[in-house]
Amino acid sequence: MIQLRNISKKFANGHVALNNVSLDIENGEFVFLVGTSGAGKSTIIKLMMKELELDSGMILINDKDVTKLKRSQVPHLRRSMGVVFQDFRLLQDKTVYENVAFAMEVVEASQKEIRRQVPMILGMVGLSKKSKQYPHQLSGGEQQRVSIARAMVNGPSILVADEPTGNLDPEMSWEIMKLFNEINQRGTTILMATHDLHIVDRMKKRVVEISDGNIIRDEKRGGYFSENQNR
Amino acid sequence: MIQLRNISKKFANGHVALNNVSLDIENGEFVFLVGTSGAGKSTIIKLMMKELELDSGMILINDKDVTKLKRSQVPHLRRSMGVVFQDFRLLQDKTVYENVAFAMEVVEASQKEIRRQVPMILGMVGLSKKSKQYPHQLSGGEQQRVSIARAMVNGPSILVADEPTGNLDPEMSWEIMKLFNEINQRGTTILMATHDLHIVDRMKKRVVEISDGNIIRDEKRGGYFSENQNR
Amino acid sequence: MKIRTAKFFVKEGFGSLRKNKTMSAASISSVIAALLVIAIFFIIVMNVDYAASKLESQIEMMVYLQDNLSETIVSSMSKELETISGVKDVQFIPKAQALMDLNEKWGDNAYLLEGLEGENPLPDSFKVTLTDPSKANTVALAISSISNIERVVYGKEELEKLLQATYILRVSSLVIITILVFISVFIISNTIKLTVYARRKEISIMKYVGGTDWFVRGPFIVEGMLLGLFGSFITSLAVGIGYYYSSNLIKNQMIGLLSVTLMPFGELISSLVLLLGTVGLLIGIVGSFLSVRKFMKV
Amino acid sequence: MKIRTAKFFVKEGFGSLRKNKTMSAASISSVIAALLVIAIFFIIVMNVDYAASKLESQIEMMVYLQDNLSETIVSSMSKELETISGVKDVQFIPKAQALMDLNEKWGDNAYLLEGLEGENPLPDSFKVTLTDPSKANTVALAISSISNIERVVYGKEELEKLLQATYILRVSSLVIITILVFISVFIISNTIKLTVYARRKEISIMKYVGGTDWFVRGPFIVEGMLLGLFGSFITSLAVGIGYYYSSNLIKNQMIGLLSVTLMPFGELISSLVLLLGTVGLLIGIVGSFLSVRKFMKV
Ligand SMILES: Nc1ncnc2c1ncn2[C@@H]1O[C@H](COP(=O)(O)OP(=O)(O)OP(=O)(O)O)[C@@H](O)[C@H]1O
Ligand SMILES: Nc1ncnc2c1ncn2[C@@H]1O[C@H](COP(=O)(O)OP(=O)(O)OP(=O)(O)O)[C@@H](O)[C@H]1O
Ligand SMILES: [Mg+2]
Ligand SMILES: [Mg+2]
Repeated sequence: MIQLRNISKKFANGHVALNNVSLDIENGEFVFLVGTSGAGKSTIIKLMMKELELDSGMILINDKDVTKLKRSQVPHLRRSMGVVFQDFRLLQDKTVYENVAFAMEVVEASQKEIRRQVPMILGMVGLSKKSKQYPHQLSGGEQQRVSIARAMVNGPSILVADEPTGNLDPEMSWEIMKLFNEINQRGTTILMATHDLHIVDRMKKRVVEISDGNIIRDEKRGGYFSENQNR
Repeated sequence: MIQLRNISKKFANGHVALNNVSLDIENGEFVFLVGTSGAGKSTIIKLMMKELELDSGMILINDKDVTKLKRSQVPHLRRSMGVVFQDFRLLQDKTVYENVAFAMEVVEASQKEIRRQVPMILGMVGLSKKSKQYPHQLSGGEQQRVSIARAMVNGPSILVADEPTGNLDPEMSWEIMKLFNEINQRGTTILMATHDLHIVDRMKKRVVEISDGNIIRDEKRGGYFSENQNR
Repeated sequence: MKIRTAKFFVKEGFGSLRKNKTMSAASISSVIAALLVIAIFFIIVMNVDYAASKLESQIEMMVYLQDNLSETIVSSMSKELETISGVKDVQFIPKAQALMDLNEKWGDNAYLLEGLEGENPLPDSFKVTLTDPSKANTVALAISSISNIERVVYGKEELEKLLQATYILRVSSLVIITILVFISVFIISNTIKLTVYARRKEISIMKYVGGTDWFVRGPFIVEGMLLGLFGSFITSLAVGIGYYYSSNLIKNQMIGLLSVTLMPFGELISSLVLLLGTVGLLIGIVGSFLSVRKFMKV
Repeated sequence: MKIRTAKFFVKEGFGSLRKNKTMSAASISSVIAALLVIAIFFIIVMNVDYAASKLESQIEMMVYLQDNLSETIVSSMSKELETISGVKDVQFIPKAQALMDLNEKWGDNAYLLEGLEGENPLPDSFKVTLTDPSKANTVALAISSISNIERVVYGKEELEKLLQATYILRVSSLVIITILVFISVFIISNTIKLTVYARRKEISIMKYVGGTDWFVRGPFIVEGMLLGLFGSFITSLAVGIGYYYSSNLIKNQMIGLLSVTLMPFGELISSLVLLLGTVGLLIGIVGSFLSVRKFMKV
């Protein structure tokens, strides 16, 4: 369960990225976060994983107050969520396999589990053949899928994906969405920031729209554009 | 004018990214390059700007054989094309303004020109307010627009854009496409690799589809998917 | 920490050295260079100390005896002298021998002694060498209290000068080596800082995917350890071999002409290896630890 | 190259030092540390040389005269001696003075001279000091050829020992300072390599947007230059001040006890600054040039 309670974030340069935002996401929900470029989507995600510090308000994840976490507890918070980063954040001196395996090493999974789990998840994102390549040897979309694989490999209870299909072709994007849908059906809460109107319109999930740091729409089974919007 | 004549590229690890590809783009054309993730789109672009070396075949840009260029002539080739990189490639220790200005410093433009041109182009991509920010202070889409601004600032005769709207919302994407259309109308040749089926379908330009290193479609006023494709 | 995590650290530490070849080469060679500075100066200091000790050990004390003592008395005096603490060696010099020595020593001016040949005015004496020249005073006092002794003579002023000179040498070389060790430590830790800096992004990524501080730090510490170990190993080897050959060379070349000898290889090498190893390993570990910390606050 | 491009290089060079604070601090302080090693050793070498020269200049030659020469002859001989090349100073010592000196010198053993007091067996003499002790032989020969001279005496063996000792000192300190300069050069260029390495991605981006090799290299070279200049300036300042005070301190403390004096500040500082400046600047520029080249082949 994710609860944002009146959160605000002003950056050091004075820019107000989030302005008193509140949002509740139940366990097992699938939520799209949409909004123009620079609206504040990534900022919400970064606040949730404590990459950024909140100015005011409260974030509860699985009923734990994120702002009150001690430094030593932050890793546990991050392990409880799988995050697909907008900028991928792959380790450049590790292969595809090692990058995904790293997320399992972090939780001190056994070698056996790693050897079983990693190839399976790489297969799911269509990268079986690329497992020995380094990130710089991959296409943009392939790198993005490594990031997706890494976020899912530990079977987190919350999956947060920031623009996970921006470098994928429509068919591959749809494959990934089917994957997300599947793990969502098995109970994973999903929050996905996206610009892909096709996907949003087709999935018919809850849509939260943010604009200039404010939530301006929250629809149960919404599309990318609000219904009363004129295009 | 861009001419690819039977070009092939096999990477050091044995992967064949391009297989005997030929493509002619006239001056002033607007061409979309589409294809699944890993098809070879970025590889074509990297070969054109000599980031990668060709295995066989020939690339002529404005009737100059790219493969025969001496090391000292490569910068001139690169200056004749503006490139929007899929991974942005912004200088992290320069501000937005400085990043765009850098492309003009490189051609030893005068301070006066730089001071006139850079703010104008930043305005065109909607980043006037961000000119003093560093890349790490920008959202994903904002970074992408800096890369677009930098590619356009010198008014190159060829604009090559690799997935330039992957991190932009549909409206912003459309703004950018209008910009591209405008400079195309003023004579700039444009080659754009993209996954955005909306844009491709709406623009009705020439579409070249590549699959597994082979050109499988080349339509004058095509859509993202070929007409005989079943979806 | 599970054993397999420790294994992971070691694997990663080695892997990172292997994968970032340019950087590893640059940093290891900087570590070697810095340790080399320590090693060179350490060798100088040890040899200065060695030479000073050798000089000091040449200090001798002349004990002049009263005239006409019987052999038994002389030999019992000799034994008595040897029991005095601080005395290393006692050698009896009969007056005839003393005159001959003087003759030889004065060389060109020896003709001054010609008139003396009939009646030797020199007394019998003991030549006493000392274990610790700085205690010459006490030893001289103790010797004076023995009966049948005319006078105890030693170059008090010269000894003091020598002791002061060796003291200054020792202190200043110690000061300089301390400074140089600090400088080297500084260079090595800066080198490590730069290699870590070049990978600050990787560190933050590891934290972002849920690595604890210790988990992220582990491989870097192993890497720092390896850097220090390799560095001190190679430096020790190079300096050891160099010293071994040059000390042999100098021993063979100079013999007879001037008594320049370097400190024996065996006496020096173990402390050198210990010094380099400790410095290398310690800074490797501590340096990595501190440098990584800076980039982990994400 | 347009002037404004040169300006751009300078602006960028400064900017990059300012923007990458962690890295600049680490690399400048490494440069300082490495230069400090050179400086310390340079000071030691200069002082060893200074002390050796001082020792050598104390070498003197005794010229013993035949008996009963008139004052005019003696003074004309003195003039003649002074014309010989290699002679620095000539001092006449009458026989009476010579005996007094001997008396004083022998100290405890002076009683041996007691019998001689009536008839002084010592000759008149000149004490000759030399400009270059290594030419003692030639000077001695030249002096011998002057009439009315009995003998020319100098500690030939001692002189040779001394010359050899100072020679060995000089050569070995030169060898060591050469090694240390190399080591420092190596450390500094490695440091620069690491800072460039940390920005290899930026370098490639500059090339990808159309920068020529020289355009990309310019700011780095300026930066390397600044690094070298800052480093050698700070090192010179620190060492200069340190040396100034410690040489004063040592001069005041030790006077009378032992003649330990450091080389005067003024004689040393200019060559030190020159050395550090050259090393710092040169490696800064060349090091940047070479390090950047590696990442420009894109
Ligand atoms: N470190 C920072 N310092 C200052 N401003 C920042 C910083 N990070 C982000 N911002 C600003 O905050 C705003 C929101 O950024 P955010 O990354 O959340 O946008 P977004 O909704 O993810 O956009 P996009 O779709 O382009 O990724 C942007 O205008 C951005 O410029
Ligand atoms: N340096 C490399 N070494 C080995 N293989 C590479 C290298 N660079 C790219 N490849 C492979 O070549 C293929 C084509 O890559 P390219 O980047 O051209 O794809 P793309 O069409 O741009 O894909 P995307 O839409 O995902 O960006 C991919 O399968 C990729 O893994
Ligand atoms: Mg974002
Ligand atoms: Mg691509």
